[in-house]
Amino acid sequence: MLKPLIPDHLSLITVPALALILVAIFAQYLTPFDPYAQDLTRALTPPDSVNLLGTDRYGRDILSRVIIGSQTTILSALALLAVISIVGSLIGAVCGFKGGRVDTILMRTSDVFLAFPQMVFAIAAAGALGGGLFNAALALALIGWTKYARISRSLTLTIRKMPYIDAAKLAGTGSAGILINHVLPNIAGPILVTAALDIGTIIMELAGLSFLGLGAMPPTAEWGAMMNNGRSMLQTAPWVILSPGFAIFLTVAIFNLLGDKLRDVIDVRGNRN
Amino acid sequence: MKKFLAAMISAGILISGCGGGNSVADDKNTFTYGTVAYGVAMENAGTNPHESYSGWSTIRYGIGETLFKFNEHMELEPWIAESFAQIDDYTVQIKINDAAVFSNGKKVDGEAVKKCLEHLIANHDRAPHDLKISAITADGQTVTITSTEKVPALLNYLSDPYGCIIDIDAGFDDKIVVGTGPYRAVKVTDTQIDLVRNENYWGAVKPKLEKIIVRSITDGDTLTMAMQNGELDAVQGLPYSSLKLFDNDNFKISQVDTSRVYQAAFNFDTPELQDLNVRRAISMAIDKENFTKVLLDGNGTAAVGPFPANLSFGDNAVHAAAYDLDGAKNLLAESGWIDTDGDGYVDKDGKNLELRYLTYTSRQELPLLAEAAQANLKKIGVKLNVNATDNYKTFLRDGEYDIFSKAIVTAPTGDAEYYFTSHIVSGAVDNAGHYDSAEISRLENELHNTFGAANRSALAVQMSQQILDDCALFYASHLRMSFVMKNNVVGFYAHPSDYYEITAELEKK
Amino acid sequence: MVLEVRHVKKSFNGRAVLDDINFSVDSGECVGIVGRSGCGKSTLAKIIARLINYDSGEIFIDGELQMIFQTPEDSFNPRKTLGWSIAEPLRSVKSDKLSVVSDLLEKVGLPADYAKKYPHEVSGGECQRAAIARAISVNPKILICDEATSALDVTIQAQIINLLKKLCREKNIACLFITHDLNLLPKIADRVIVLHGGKIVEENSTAEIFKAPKSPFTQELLSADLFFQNLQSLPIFFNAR
Amino acid sequence: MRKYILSRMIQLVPILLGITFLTFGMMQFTADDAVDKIYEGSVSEEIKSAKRAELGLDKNFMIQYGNWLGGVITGDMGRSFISGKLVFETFAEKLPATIELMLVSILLTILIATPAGILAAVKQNKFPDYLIRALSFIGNSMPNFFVGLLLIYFLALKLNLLPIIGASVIMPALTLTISMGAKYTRQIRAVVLEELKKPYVMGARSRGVSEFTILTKSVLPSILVPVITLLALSIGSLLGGTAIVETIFMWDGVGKMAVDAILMRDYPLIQAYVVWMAIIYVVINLAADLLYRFLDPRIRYGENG
Amino acid sequence: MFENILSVEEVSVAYGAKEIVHGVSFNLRRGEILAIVGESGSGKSTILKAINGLGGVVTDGQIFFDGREITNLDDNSRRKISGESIGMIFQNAGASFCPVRKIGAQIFESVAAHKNWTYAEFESRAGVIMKNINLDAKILNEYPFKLSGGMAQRAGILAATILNPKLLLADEPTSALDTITQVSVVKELLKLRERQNISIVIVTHHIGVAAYMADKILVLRDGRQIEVGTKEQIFKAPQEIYTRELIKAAA
Repeated sequence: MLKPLIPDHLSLITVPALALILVAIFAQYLTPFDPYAQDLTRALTPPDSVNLLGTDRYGRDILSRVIIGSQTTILSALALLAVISIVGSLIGAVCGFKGGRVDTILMRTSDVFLAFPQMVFAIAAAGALGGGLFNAALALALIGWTKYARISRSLTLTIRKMPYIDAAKLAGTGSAGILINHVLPNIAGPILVTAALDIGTIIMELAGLSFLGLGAMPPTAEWGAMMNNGRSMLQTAPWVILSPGFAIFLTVAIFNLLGDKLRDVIDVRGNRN
Repeated sequence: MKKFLAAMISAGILISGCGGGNSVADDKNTFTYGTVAYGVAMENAGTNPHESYSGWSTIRYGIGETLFKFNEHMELEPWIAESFAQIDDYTVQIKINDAAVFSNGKKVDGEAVKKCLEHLIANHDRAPHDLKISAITADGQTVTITSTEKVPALLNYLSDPYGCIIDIDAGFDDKIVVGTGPYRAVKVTDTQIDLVRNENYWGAVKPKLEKIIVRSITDGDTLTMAMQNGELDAVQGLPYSSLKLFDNDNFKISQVDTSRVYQAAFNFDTPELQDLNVRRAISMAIDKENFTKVLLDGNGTAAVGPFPANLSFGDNAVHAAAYDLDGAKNLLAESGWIDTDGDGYVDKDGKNLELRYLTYTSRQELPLLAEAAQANLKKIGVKLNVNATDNYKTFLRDGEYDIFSKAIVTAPTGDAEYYFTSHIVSGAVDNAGHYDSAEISRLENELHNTFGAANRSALAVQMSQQILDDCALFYASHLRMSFVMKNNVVGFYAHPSDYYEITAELEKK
Repeated sequence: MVLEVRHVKKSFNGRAVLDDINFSVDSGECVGIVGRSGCGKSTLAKIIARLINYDSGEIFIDGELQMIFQTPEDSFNPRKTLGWSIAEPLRSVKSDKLSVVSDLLEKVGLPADYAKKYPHEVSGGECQRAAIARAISVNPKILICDEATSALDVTIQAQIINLLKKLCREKNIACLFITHDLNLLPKIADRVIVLHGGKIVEENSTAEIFKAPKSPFTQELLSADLFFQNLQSLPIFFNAR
Repeated sequence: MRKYILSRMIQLVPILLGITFLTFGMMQFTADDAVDKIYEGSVSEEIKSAKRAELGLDKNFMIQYGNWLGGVITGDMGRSFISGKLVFETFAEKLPATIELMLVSILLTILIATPAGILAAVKQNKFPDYLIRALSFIGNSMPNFFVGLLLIYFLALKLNLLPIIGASVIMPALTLTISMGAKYTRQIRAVVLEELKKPYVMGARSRGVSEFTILTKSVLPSILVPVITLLALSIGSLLGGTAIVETIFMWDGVGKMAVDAILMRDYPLIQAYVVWMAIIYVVINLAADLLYRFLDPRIRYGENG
Repeated sequence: MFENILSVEEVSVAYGAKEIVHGVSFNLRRGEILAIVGESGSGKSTILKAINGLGGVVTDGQIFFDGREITNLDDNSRRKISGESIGMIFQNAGASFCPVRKIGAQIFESVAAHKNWTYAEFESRAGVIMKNINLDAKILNEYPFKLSGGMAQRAGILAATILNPKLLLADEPTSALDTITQVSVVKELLKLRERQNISIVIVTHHIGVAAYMADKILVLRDGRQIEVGTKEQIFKAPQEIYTRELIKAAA
């Protein structure tokens, strides 16, 4: 199924994106130093040949922390996204396909969640649930799924009217078969694009919550939390804050590019007529 | 459409008109002061001294004054009071300065002081326990205070900010009280106090500034940059890492060692911590020197016990186990805590030594200590789970902690007893570790009945040493406090008591 | 008789779309249904195929029914190969679907390797051929063509109509050919039903309809057709044929 | 139209009920006991239960919710655990600052992003387009707290252009504008490009109408509806963004209030913040919906008859 | 007065790097109607748009209008003749008007680009034309979406002809209409030619429409000119197999 989705010219941007994900997965093998080992004698060392990105106030190697932070930030964003996009899309697809009371109840519920500004709700939910990366992600997920439910529902409603669905019914395919063979494969593309475009936003939101002290807790190396901890050193030791800042920027930029590209590719295919 | 465009353009002009440029008023008569120490989180938002810690704000910002004040050696001097006489162990007679007037022009007489102290005892949460007053009588400029038991440190307690003398009849509307200080509050919010000169000020030195704005800026970085930017005339509570930014001719820094200490109490309800070896091992694993030197940027001294060395009962008189990782490991091993599964943490009966470390963030040094302790203890195989939350009281109440770390001024009144009664003796309000030592109880009882500084000092040393021997708490550092100000500011000094900030001497040249 | 429609009624939001429709189709017969857009033609097709419900009346179908749709590309799942879609109705055929599919493709004049292609990789005409292959795979007794050629270019239209005609004749499939284009009917339909405002206004053999239209609507439809007016007046045109 | 407004208002009721229920439930599920908070431990259980009865905290969940909902409507949302002040009062006191910040940000965004987006679309694949796209891409990939810190560093510290604390709305507004404007520029560009492809543009060209006239008289009014929709939607992220930006710049609005309240577990304040932000968001979206119904004749006169 | 109002000589048109029309030539005299017929993708609309500078680049050949070369004209010069000397109508006339503005304002706007008429002057002149093409004067105050297909097409004719152009380009003007409305629009175009002696190039895939109204027919396939000639030539003696197929398939 992915084969027609990832043509050759997409690879230019998939390379850095995949590289980022690989770095995130194998982060613990890539760090030059233990990202949590303090060495107060080397605290706030500017970037040099030992600590390529310098050290923080505890003398921890920032490069190592940025690398291990990719794991925290990227993998949790991807995991969160995977959960909300799959759950949301399935709910939406079932709503769109079944209609009736199931649809009404689920969609009214999502209306309520949608009525909350995402970050506002996340801030409050993270507050209510207590800090921690998992709770921050959960807070974002509580609202996040609605978007995918909406998209997949409206896609399903469109697909439901397509002649090939009629053809499948005439071919004797049952509801489940139609959902699995015809509806889901066709909403997968747009959902994938939406999700890809969302990665950057989710990373920024998770980092934002951590920055506010509502996400990852110290000493966890998480980019937002690292920036928060480094704030007072913006002037005296800018590398402490700039390194995770640019890590976020770069990651978000790469995933945004990937999303844009993916959208172009899928749109071009979709708009062939 | 045209109208829409016109509206957009005019709005644009409006914005660019009101923005831009530096809106710093370099007015010699207005003083803008940024502080991290004011606000709801510090429980001092307001100026009513009879409410929680608000008295600190009344005193610090020059609104009110106490009967006596501390000099830079933490010795008592008269302030509103002119003199005092200890009638017996239970009675003290205080003579009020005849010149003293409230900012509303009303004279401060014995009756006003009596009314104020009675209101204090009736309303404040800590004062009655400290003062133990049974009766107050007033006669002209004289006030006589009788206590239910011996209170050797009574005058010290009366010099606590809660003892600020205010005009009770003037009320407490809008969090504003009428005191006797050089400045008068005109607007008090949770984040800002606006002050104007007290034209009726009774002191010898008259206040020089027309207007003072005290702004609560709880974010150290904002504070730093606002100061650098010239938006503030002086600041309190800069992050240590920022201090070096002000080490130049444009600024002045006033520094003083305080009795503020960063301590951590072991919870004796935690089974693992009932073992002295474990407590001692943890105390020995904390690298206080580097914490002070690196994380506090040298703005303090590594602590031994609760009191700084400049006090007679301070660190020079006590001793504690030195930083020694191997020694700490041996102690743990002695008690059976050994890393058998190779996960880097010591374990016993298949359980890792894992402790909950509770602290809060409104004192910026505490999370630093927490993270440093976490890394330090990892070296001896103890796992610390840090919970740094400003909601720490809930966790304290629910007992959800094994170590509680806080910052505290141990000798605010220049006397040691307050610290022991509030934090150390069994059942004390702030005895977070539920430390219960018979020896401490005995010594405290003795201290309570002992008059005379030298004797009291000797007892305080014994008690401090007892705490250290029991490893009931560990003490990381004593803080050096710094005020940073523009170089045209004079008469603004950091005081070891941490009480006095804005005074009549303050001016801008 | 393979199809009989009796007193079928359908309304949407209180508006009658189909009002008392009665007709029948004999085995192997091709019936054209013509009308302007919005006259209920497509609704009728979907009702007969049981893709939507109707309000009242009865429909009898003898044997399998299949359908060809207006937009060829949309009648195939874009994420599946043509081969997969053609094989979809063949759930009874357990083995060797591949050869069945290539046989079907051959019948509609497509190379066997088209089974591996995706709908967007082939032209509209080829897609419609594949749709026909899918429709005939289950040997239906009746085939409904709902505007099956209107999205195609004229030259392709002719090819598809010829293919349909040939296959229906070969396999004795009855055909319900629904269109708004009167011109197509002489080429394929034996009989024509004219639908207007949800009602059948005229029903007759194709030749009769074109020779002597009875209802005013049929007459208007015929007179409005510029082809007929003009091309027939050009004798040259018939020479060209 | 009036009928439509009325029906939208009615549709709003279940949503508002849902919002309040969810907020109340979320806080109820985790919150500390308000009575414990009030007395801080030193009081006997009898007094506490009396206080609970007084506050209605001994009632079942639905009754408590009902009481609380009544409070939300009448503006009586209890007192802050920390400051003891009336919650609604505190919220109302801080709201204007947030609204000011938001309005200035939106205005700046419109003023910067609209012309930029249109310019990029008109000059598609020429230098101005590439430049604007590159800038908006960068802006879009930077979290607003990073933008805020960089702004402080460069504008306030290095160039000494703008004040940092309270005094000026410019820096916090600029921070919000950069991320919002970046997104918005991209969207405007896409909308205008889409619009320029519409047949009416070719129609006007074929009639000899100048490009400028086409752009100002036809394209601009046509994109008004999608632009308003986008703006209304971005209010959501703006409301969240203010919390971060207010915290960085010490802007004394409800966002900072909420973050402080969370750090101190001051649940009544958090509750008020969430509920009112959601209500404001819903109302803004409704207003936007009604506005574009009014602006777009196709909807105003009912396209389908 | 030149003999040919429009001459297209060996014209090739490209969109981006792709050449769509290859070497097409034809002439049109005053009052003549030329139909360009072909199947979808044959490039018939492309050539029409290239004449009016609405897309694509003429890579080869020349286009003359009223004796003047208009190949790849710059925007300003193009604007002067567009609407005034060359009018154009589209397949979906309703969509050729901005959906959120009233028809009258939009037509007046294009008039104002060329003439200094007041709105009243415009209204009275438009009124005359509207009477001729059976269009209610009220539609000037309507939004495009309120018009039926036939009405919209007439409004399109009004907008295209109000300045009395010499040439009218019609891009599939009847394809979106049902057969009965088609007839009326075709008849309006023929009446227009009679009244104003206007030349028309009409692009259509509908052989019947071409046969009904054109004097000349150009057959296009894959961007190449298959055949061009008078209607009689094309229908009586089509030279090319494709032309024959096309006519046969249409019948």
